[in-house]
Amino acid sequence: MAHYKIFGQDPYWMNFYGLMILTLIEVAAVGLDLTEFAESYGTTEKVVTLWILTIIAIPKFIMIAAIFMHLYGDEDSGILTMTALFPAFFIIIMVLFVGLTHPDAASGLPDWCRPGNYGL
Amino acid sequence: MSLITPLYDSLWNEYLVWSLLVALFTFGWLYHHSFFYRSEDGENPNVDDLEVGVFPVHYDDLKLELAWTIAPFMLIVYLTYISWAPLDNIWSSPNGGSFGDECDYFNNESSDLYFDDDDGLKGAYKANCYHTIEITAKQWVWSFDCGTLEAELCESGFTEADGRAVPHLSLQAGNAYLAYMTSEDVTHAPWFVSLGVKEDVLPGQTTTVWILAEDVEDFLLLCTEYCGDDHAYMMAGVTIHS
Amino acid sequence: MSGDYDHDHHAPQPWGPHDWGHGAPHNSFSPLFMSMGVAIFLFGMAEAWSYGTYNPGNIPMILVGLLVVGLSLFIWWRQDLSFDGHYEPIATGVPFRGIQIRKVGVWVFLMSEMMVFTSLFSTYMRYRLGIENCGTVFDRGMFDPVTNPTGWQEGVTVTCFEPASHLIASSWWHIAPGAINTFALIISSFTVVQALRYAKMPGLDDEVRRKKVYRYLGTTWFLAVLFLTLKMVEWFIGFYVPEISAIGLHEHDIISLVDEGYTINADHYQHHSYVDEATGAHMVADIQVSASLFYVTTGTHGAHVAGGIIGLSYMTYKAWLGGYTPKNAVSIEYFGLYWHFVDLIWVLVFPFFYLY
Amino acid sequence: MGRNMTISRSMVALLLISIAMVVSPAVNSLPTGVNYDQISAGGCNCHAAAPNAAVMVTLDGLPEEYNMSETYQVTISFTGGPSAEGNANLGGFNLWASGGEITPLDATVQSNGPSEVTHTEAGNDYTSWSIEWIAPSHGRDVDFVVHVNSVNGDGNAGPEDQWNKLTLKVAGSLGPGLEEADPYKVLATLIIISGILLAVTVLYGFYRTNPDAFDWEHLAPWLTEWLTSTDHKKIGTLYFVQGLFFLGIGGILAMMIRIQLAVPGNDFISQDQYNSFFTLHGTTMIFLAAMPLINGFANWMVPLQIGAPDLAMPRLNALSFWLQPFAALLIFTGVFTGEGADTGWTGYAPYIVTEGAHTGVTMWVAGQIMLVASSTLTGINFLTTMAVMRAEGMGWMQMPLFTWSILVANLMLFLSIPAFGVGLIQVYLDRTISTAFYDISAGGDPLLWSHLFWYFGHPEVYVVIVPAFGVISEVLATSARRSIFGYRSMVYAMAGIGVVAFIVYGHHMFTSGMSPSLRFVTMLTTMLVAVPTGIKIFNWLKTMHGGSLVYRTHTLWALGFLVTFTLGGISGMFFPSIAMDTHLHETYFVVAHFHYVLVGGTVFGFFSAIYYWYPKMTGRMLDERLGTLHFLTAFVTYNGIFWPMHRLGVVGMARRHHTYFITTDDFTNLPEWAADWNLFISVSAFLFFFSNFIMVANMLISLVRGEKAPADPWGGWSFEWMTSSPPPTPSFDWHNPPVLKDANEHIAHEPGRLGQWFNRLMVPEDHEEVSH
Repeated sequence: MAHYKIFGQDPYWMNFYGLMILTLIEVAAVGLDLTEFAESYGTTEKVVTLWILTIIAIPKFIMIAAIFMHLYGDEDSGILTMTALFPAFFIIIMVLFVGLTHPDAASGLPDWCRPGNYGL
Repeated sequence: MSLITPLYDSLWNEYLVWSLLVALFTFGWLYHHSFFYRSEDGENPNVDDLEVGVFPVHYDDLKLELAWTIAPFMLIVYLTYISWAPLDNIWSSPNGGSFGDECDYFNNESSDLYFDDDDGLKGAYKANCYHTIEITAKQWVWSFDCGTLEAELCESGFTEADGRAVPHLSLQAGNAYLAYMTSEDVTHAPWFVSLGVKEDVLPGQTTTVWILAEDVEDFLLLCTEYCGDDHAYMMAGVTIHS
Repeated sequence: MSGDYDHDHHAPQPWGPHDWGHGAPHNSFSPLFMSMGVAIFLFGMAEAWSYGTYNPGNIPMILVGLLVVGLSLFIWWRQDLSFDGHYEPIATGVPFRGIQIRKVGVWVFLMSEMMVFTSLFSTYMRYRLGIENCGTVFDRGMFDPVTNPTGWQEGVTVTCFEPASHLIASSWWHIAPGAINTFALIISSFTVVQALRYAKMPGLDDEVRRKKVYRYLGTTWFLAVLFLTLKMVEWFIGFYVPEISAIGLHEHDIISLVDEGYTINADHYQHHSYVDEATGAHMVADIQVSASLFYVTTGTHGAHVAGGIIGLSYMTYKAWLGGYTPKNAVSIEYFGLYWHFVDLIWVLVFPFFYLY
Repeated sequence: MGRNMTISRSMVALLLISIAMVVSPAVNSLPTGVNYDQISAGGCNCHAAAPNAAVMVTLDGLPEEYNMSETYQVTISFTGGPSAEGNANLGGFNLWASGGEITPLDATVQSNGPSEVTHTEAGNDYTSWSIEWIAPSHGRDVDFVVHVNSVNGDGNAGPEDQWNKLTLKVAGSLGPGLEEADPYKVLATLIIISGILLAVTVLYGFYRTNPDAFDWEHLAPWLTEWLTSTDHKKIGTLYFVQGLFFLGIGGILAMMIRIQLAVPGNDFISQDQYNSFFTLHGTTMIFLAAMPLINGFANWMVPLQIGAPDLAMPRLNALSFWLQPFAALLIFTGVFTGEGADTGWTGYAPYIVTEGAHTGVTMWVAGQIMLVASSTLTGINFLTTMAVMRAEGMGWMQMPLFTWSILVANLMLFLSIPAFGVGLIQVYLDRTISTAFYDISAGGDPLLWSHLFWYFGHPEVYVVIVPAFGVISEVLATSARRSIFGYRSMVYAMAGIGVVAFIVYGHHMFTSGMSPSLRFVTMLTTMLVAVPTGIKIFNWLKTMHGGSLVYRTHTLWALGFLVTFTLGGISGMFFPSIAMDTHLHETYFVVAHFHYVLVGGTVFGFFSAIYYWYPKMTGRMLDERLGTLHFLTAFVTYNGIFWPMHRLGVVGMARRHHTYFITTDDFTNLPEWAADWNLFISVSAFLFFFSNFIMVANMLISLVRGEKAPADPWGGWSFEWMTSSPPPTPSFDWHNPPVLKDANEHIAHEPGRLGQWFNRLMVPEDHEEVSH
């Protein structure tokens, strides 16, 4: 249980308000027409929306994990955070190897893999 | 006499030598210790004073442990080094790789494939240019398409092997071929047994394999990616003529 | 390390005072029945559908499977109902010493759940990046007097990736169920924490605690059910928008995703925005892979919510009986960890499947 | 006809077939003429796919009922089809009889062995051929099968040609003979027999517990106790029995495969049966035999070794177990309907989702989904147990190595298996409600399955080998009466193997068309695997140094493990080299390699574990003489099976083929000696299979007559030797839990920098009332 306060208030309520506000921004970012704003930065609305969504998703993620799931402020928070972060390496490997590789002819081998590049 | 191809054989022999050395070392050690340190009848000294409920005294030697971390590591670095070299051959780029560009059909350019023993670490295949053919697989038949190549260079048809009619591919020795392959149904893989190459044939995608026809020989081509009932019968005859 | 369990919370006694002469603690038919039920269920599912062909004669088998699983859950919970937390097992091994064992267990379970959703997201990335987007394909094939004088012709089918968000983000009304669901899940995360807080709060009157806890858990249950209902509305049912001229609303129906033709069998999918103005022809697309991804990924998340509902139903009942006290309130915490995790996954699923 | 009759007849038939297989010579293809072995499965499918009624086949000269040993002149002729006067050739035939002897009469016909004739090159120009048949002397009914093709004479076999088939029965005076056994029935019969044997054994086990109370009133609660138990020792025993049972089933499947491969061109089982047998052999051995055996020992020993009274979540443990037998039922469902899964244990897409694959695949997938659930629950339970329930004084670095190996294995399994589970669910949905994950025409990617599968599959093979490392570490150290050499480097090596497992899986896909950069990266990482494995082997060898090696059966198995596992490790070094892998991939070299590490590694390791821990588990000592006999026979025959396979693979024998081709005049494939070696392998396989029954017999006999075991028969140090044999329930007294002492107490016990940092994360010891 939380033994701390956020801005002198109850942490769960504060966290709840924060999450609601962030989600409202998310929905608004999708609903509002950001074309002009995007064009002023030389990009498309889709890209701007995606950036906003990604940037907001991170604090939401942390807020839920840290406060609601008690990964902050409890005696056992440290070791449980380590437990929760343990799969990070394996997640990265799966995303890299499974999600982001693409089949190609063997000739698609980049030069840095080629022995000729190293004088072999 | 080469077992598969010179490229494969030189690696194979080198690996075999190292395997033998490692095996001799390990088994010699094992043999010696298992007899030299066997306890005699009735004698059963508790060497390290093992006792129930007590984590035994550490028995280690950092130098030794490091030695057999580093020595195998060096060995595998060397083995990686020698196995890296043939990559340029088996995964050559279609244009401008080890085998040059595609042969100019109208000028009767010749491929002139040969094995250069002195090139690189373990030797390498060299060619002037290469020919392209197409291989299409479906359950459980191969089909070869020679495109515009002359019959002398490439010819496809049917022949009989093991009492069944099977597709047949006839190639000319001394030529490098690049096969573009695709499948109509499930995954297959042609294995050019005597050339030691194989690559999966995927539906909806095109993969490539280099066929380096150096010597005159004939052999069966087998399917080596499981593809259903008649997987074993999905074969073809390959003739490399002079 | 000896002593009465009631006075020494550090004593490593995961199962409390137990008469070991009569077997291990918690002997139960539940595992046997649950495995049997799962097997019957999977068998029935495989018999009832074959490559999309539906054989209704096998539905009873699925129901029997679910019934057996339900029976085993009943056995399991009947044994748990009297659990009053007097001997919540505490870890003895470093570095977890002093933490409740089951809490560590839940976190380990969440590790595997992370890998499940990573696999689903990896599949999504592979297909999203590997198959060309329908919008790009359409733009490229559109009529242009110089570069593409033929334009789109009726009857040509292309394979491409059509993200569900193309449909969903096209209208405020389509996005409404998903958006409400986002709020529902966040609120329900909050209510679970509140339930835990009141269950744990020392010095609270029993009756006050009972009311607080079961009301908060009940709210969570209600929000979870709302989530799944809205999902059904969004997928299969659609809804009716009345005429409210004051805010400029016109009477119309919001069509569900399935009725829009966005289904796992959509090999001739058409969308009103994919019409070549010059030739008047539709782009006909095979979007089965993208639809499969959408329904299976959001469906897996939905299945987690459904599992949560089943658990919550029991917990709300136990709370209504006044079963939660500061000593066993940790059960709510364990459920809460799972529930927050489901919420976290939604934080990722929502932008990637509904908005982007 | 009673079941006993069927069983005995099937067994006799199986025996006869095996003998026939051994004595009959290898059938080679002939330059012309057709071979019955091949056309019996698919007909003359090189001449059009299906038989054509336009071709009328007649067989003249055969009697209604033959006289024994009499000679008959028979004429085979046909009319119809594209065959016509003036064609270059007219047609051909193959005649096969189940009995008697057929001899050609002229040059148009040639013999294909005593019971089969076919046309010659000259015979191609006829539509009718004559032969002589000498009736058999046994007097049983004889079947004749004649295949005839009618060709258009263009010299090529093709769909324009037509063929047909005629079967005929000639009665003998003694009526029908023994029917040939259907392999499916044989398999089912053997499984049922094994099930009955298991039931009898269970009943006998019950009888032995209390011979005076052998009645239903006592049996019912006894059975209930086993069905509902959450005791880690009881569940461990259940796992163990399940593992041994399926080891037998998997062995039977392997024997069927070996009969088929004993001679080239064999037709003991048809190709689709062969395909489902090797699929089920792989699935059974990995998921239903090896992993339950490991889990059996893990259940038994981990809580005992860490000084815990039970696992952290005992009821979840029971659920993990009970999911397994029901999963096994689903996996084998296909076999009993004749459509067993035939995808290989890897189940590559898109074949696994095509309708061409057997219908049993869906159930096989469903069963494996349940196994995934089971493994996940096991992982949660064991990881939690080992993390939180270690006894006082047992830090991470004081855990026995077997416990460490189970920790590493479960961590790997548990983090990798969700990928497999998700892949299986995708396939299950593709095959049922028709989603399109692997539908190629809709843009599905066949490699996605390979990635998801091998992301799990490679850690999985380490999951089954790493626990064997643990066993060997315990056994060798105890037998040599020494501490294990380099305890810490052993732990780091195991952890290293665990991490590396996740980044090397691409080496299964070197020829798969996968992203080439990834192939290259996995070539480098795969080479790395040799380092931690090498450390372990050298540490084991060094452990013996200066020791006093006591030769027991488990010691023999441990030394045998060192030999076979080292050989398997060395052959494994050939695969990361891509140039060699393009030749060796999917050959018998691979088969030899992984059987050397999985049988020579895992199974030998766990045989060692059986001899080592059996006294602890049952309170009875095993017979050492039978044990030594088991080791000698099994070790020799085992090497006889798998050592020749290396050579066969290199010269061109592909795996997952139901037959193989000896070089003929036409094309080079396997040399002549390959057939001899295959026969040798098959004989060795049978000997190996039966030699393991020595162990089963030893276990059963010792259970009854074995001498009573003391608490610590071998002189080990870990906690399991502290309790009595068999241990009580709970395994350790709550009020008096064990405390581990450390013989290294004199070494300064300050935690290192990592330890200090770790300590800061921990809940402070003196903190009362941790979370309220």
